[in-house]
Amino acid sequence: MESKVQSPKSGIPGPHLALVGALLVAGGVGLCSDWIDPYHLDVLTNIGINVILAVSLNLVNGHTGQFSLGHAGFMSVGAYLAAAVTLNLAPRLFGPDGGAAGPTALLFLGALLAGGLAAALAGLLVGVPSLRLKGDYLAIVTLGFGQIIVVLFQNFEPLGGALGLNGIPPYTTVGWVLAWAAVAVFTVGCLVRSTYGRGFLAVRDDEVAAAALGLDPTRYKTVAFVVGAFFAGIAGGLYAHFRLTITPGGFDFTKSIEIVVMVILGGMGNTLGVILAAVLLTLLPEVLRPVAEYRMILYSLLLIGLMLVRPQGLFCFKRGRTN
Amino acid sequence: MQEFLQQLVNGLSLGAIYALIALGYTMVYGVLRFINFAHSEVFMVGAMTGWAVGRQLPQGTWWGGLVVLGAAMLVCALLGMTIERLVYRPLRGTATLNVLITAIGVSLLLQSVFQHPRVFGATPQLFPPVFPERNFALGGVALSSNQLVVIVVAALLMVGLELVVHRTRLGMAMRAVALNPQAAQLVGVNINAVIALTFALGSALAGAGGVLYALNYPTVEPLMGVMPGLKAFVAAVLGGIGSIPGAALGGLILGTVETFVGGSAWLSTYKDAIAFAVLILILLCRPTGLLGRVAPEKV
Amino acid sequence: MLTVTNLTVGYGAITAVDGVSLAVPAGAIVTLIGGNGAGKTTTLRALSGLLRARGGSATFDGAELTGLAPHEIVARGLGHVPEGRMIFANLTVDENLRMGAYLVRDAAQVAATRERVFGLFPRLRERLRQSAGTLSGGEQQMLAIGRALMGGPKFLMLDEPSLGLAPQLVGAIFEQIVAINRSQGLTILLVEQNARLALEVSSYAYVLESGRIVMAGPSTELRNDPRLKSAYLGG
Amino acid sequence: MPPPALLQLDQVTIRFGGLTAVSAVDLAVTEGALVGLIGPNGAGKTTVFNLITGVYQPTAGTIALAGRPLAGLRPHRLAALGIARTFQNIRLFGSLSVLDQVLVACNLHRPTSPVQALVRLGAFQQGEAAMRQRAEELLGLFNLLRFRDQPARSLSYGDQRRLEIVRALATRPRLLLLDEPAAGMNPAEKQALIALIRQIHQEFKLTILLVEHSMRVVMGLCERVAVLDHGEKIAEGTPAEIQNHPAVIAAYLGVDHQTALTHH
Repeated sequence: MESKVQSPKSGIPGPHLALVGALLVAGGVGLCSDWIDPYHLDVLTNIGINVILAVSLNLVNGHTGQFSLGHAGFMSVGAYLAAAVTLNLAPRLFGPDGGAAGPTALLFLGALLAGGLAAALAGLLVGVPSLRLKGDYLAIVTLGFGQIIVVLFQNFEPLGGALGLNGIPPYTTVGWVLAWAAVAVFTVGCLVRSTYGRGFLAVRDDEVAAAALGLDPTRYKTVAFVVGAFFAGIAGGLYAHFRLTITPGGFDFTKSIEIVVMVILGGMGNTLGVILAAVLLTLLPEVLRPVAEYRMILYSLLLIGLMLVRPQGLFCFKRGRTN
Repeated sequence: MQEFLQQLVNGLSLGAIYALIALGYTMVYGVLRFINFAHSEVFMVGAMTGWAVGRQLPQGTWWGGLVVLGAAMLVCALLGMTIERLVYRPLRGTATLNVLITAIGVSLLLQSVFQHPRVFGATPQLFPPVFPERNFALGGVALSSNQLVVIVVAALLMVGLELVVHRTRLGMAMRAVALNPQAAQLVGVNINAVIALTFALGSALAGAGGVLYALNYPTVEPLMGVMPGLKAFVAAVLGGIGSIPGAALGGLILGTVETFVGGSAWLSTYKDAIAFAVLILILLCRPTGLLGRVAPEKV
Repeated sequence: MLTVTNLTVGYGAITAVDGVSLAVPAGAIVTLIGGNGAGKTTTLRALSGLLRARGGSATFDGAELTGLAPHEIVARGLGHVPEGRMIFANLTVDENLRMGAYLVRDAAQVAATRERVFGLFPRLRERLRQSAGTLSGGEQQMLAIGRALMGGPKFLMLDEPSLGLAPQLVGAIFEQIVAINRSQGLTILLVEQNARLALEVSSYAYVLESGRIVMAGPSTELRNDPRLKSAYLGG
Repeated sequence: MPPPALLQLDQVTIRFGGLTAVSAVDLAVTEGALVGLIGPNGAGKTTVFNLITGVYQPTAGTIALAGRPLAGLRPHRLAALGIARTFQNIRLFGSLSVLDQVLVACNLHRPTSPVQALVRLGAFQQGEAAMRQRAEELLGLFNLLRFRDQPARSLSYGDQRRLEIVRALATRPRLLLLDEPAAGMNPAEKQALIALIRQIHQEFKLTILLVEHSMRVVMGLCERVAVLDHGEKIAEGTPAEIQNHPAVIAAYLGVDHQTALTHH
């Protein structure tokens, strides 16, 4: 059989080319950022962070079919750790007036990775015991862990307690955020689009049948959970160095719900749809800003309306209604 | 010992409120298999109704208190039925996650409507002392009349619910719908009516819970439902979601544990985390909650 | 008694039942046979209101059924023993039977029907206090039929009563189905995969394939039809 | 001397709560055999399958594959040891295409790590291509290749059943467990299924254990038949022996079992 239809098999694989392209675009936008309206930059940064959050949660909730309600908890771990790293190291390394672009970028990358890894570790600690629960029970346990993490930060004075951390250096730029969003999309896409990765879908569709074919459901779920938590942590780090101040309350279950809404609205397991939903749901409050008094009322009405009209997700055109 | 008994009484009165709210979660879950996240806002509306009606009445009378309670239950029953009719019924049969998101939407809607300055606004308001206030001392344990009202009303309502579910035709229909909605329809149960009444019952209990909660923590505000609602939900899962005695038990356990933790000097700041920690521990040992049914998966 | 004209039912993009027309005269046993996925169950579910028809009509005793809710259809005397039995597993046998009489307000009538059901299936009386989920497959089937009879139907739809039963029990259940029809004059629409058995007990049969009626006729004639023989009766 | 048993069940018992679903069952399946397991509904046939595949762990007794005890091993480990199965109710993956169903199963003997899936070096690409080829070959063998990219649920019922068998074969099993493969098939389809199972048995040199209700299929295929009733094994022997076994007739076939047989 001719393999014309398939992506080129030789040389650099297609997804990698796409990633390099996306990173170049991110760099380009970063370089041009001086000419972009600061308000638009803010919105774009917000969109990028939400895309990372939504795409990574989609790996857990969409592709693997586990219902996690604790994504904001993992985000907070990344945010706090990354912020703690830069807050403690930046003044020592670069003195009070900040350093040159190169070294600060390295420090920031290190801080983000530290945050991401810490979140991944938290994901592993939460995931291993709780992933044997199913459906609503898993949802409530992840929600519980998310709340516990928030309370722990509230009570941990070295990280600011209930007041949170202030004066975080403003390292996050649009270029950073878009680059990480590209990496998150690439990682999730590559994981799922391989023979290994179809296992995520198989585990979601029928755990018993998947196990009977030699796939270890627990392992798949854990991988999804850990990778998802890692990117939530990265998003948290970016968020901290964008907002410059973080409090435990900002990562409570309302935030988790916000991310879950993006995933469901985009159509579970549909990466492109989830990205679009993240963009839309970030823009929506901005568009509604002129009617600030009615903003939340309209937002919730829209949410209900969308679910009534398009229950399969806003951007899912292939499949009909499930169940 | 006295300290212990005092905390136990406080814990039971808090737990009774959690139990009342948890019953609504568990009943809706039982018949529809979904978590009605808007339930905590129904609770809030109950408290708000109590506040609005209570201000118009003379304070400190038994009849006034009962009118407030009845009004809150009635308004909430109607609200619950309206939400079900307008939002959940059209979604019946679609994936539970969609219904869940819609429930979150309804929850946000109620919160933001009440946060609007023309409706209520964001500032907390004092809840009027509608019941007579008296303090009883039982062997050194202080018991306020409000606590007594909470415990007595909650107990009566729970016993009443148990009777409805096990002794009436409606209750039998509710159980049949919970077990197998299609089969229930095939024996002639009007499933829409049963589901609407389930929402009405559950919401009325939440309304009563709202008034009782506001009596003891005497302020009301639009976001007041979030935390008690979440904890009541935890209580429902703890007891085994879908199980009515489970919800009552879960609520009492959670209220008691929380009060004891809140009363200890070291742990009080971890109060909100402890509720979840208890839940997680219990679920890890008994994945379907305390009184939930353990069904071996059909393969 | 029941007349179905051009009934069409679908889920999403799939049309499961495509213009089915059939008639069941009062007092008869009519059977609907066909392979898996032919649309037999879908037809029954549309008739009892569990599924909404896309088009066509169904009249029962002259009154239109489409558009009615399942409980209204049951109230008109149309009983349905669904595929997979769907008994209330956590309720006792007794409670299941009482649920069956949900719409019957007359206590004396309920008691009389109950005795008739016990007459047909004495086993149910022995198991009265037992949780229905612990019954054997055959007993569950008896309970499902008994529960439908408790509503006092004029017309009974049976979906695959032989499914998953030991050969020995299949015969027994079918004998009772014939008995219900003979002694109580109950009209029956029977959906069956076991075509040979279905043709034995019925007077008229329809063959369904991919959602359409491909053959119809008196059961005695269909039994000898060569096409049917090769596809459903095993030569 | 008889060849050693590939699968050996020794006094296997399982209780759920107070209910004993399978009680002290002994069963030996020799390498290369085709054995049937019959019995009335609720007799414990599927539970035996679930015990062999690790879905349940026995309350008492031991199960061994080629002499190796299987206690405590979870289903995916048993699949790796060479036990594959199909299910009573078809359990295909709803969102995967026909080819993907088989690919997922092929992955068993070439477990890629998440890191490899990300880096995608040359060897990984070659491996993917090789697996794809194998999956296509298998589908071709069973005349399912034309559905390659369709979602599995768009297939006809009979094709879905066959796809489930292909998927099980893709794990390269030594022992194949088929749970009511003929359920819901008409006589013509049953005839084709018998031929298919025979073909698999010979071409893949497999040992097959089969749960079935259709006496036609069991009697037409199996070299030996074991009968379960109320969780206990009440008889075992050749099809002819079983048909005339008084306990089997009483419990399962019925006195007029000759007519019952023709009915099925």
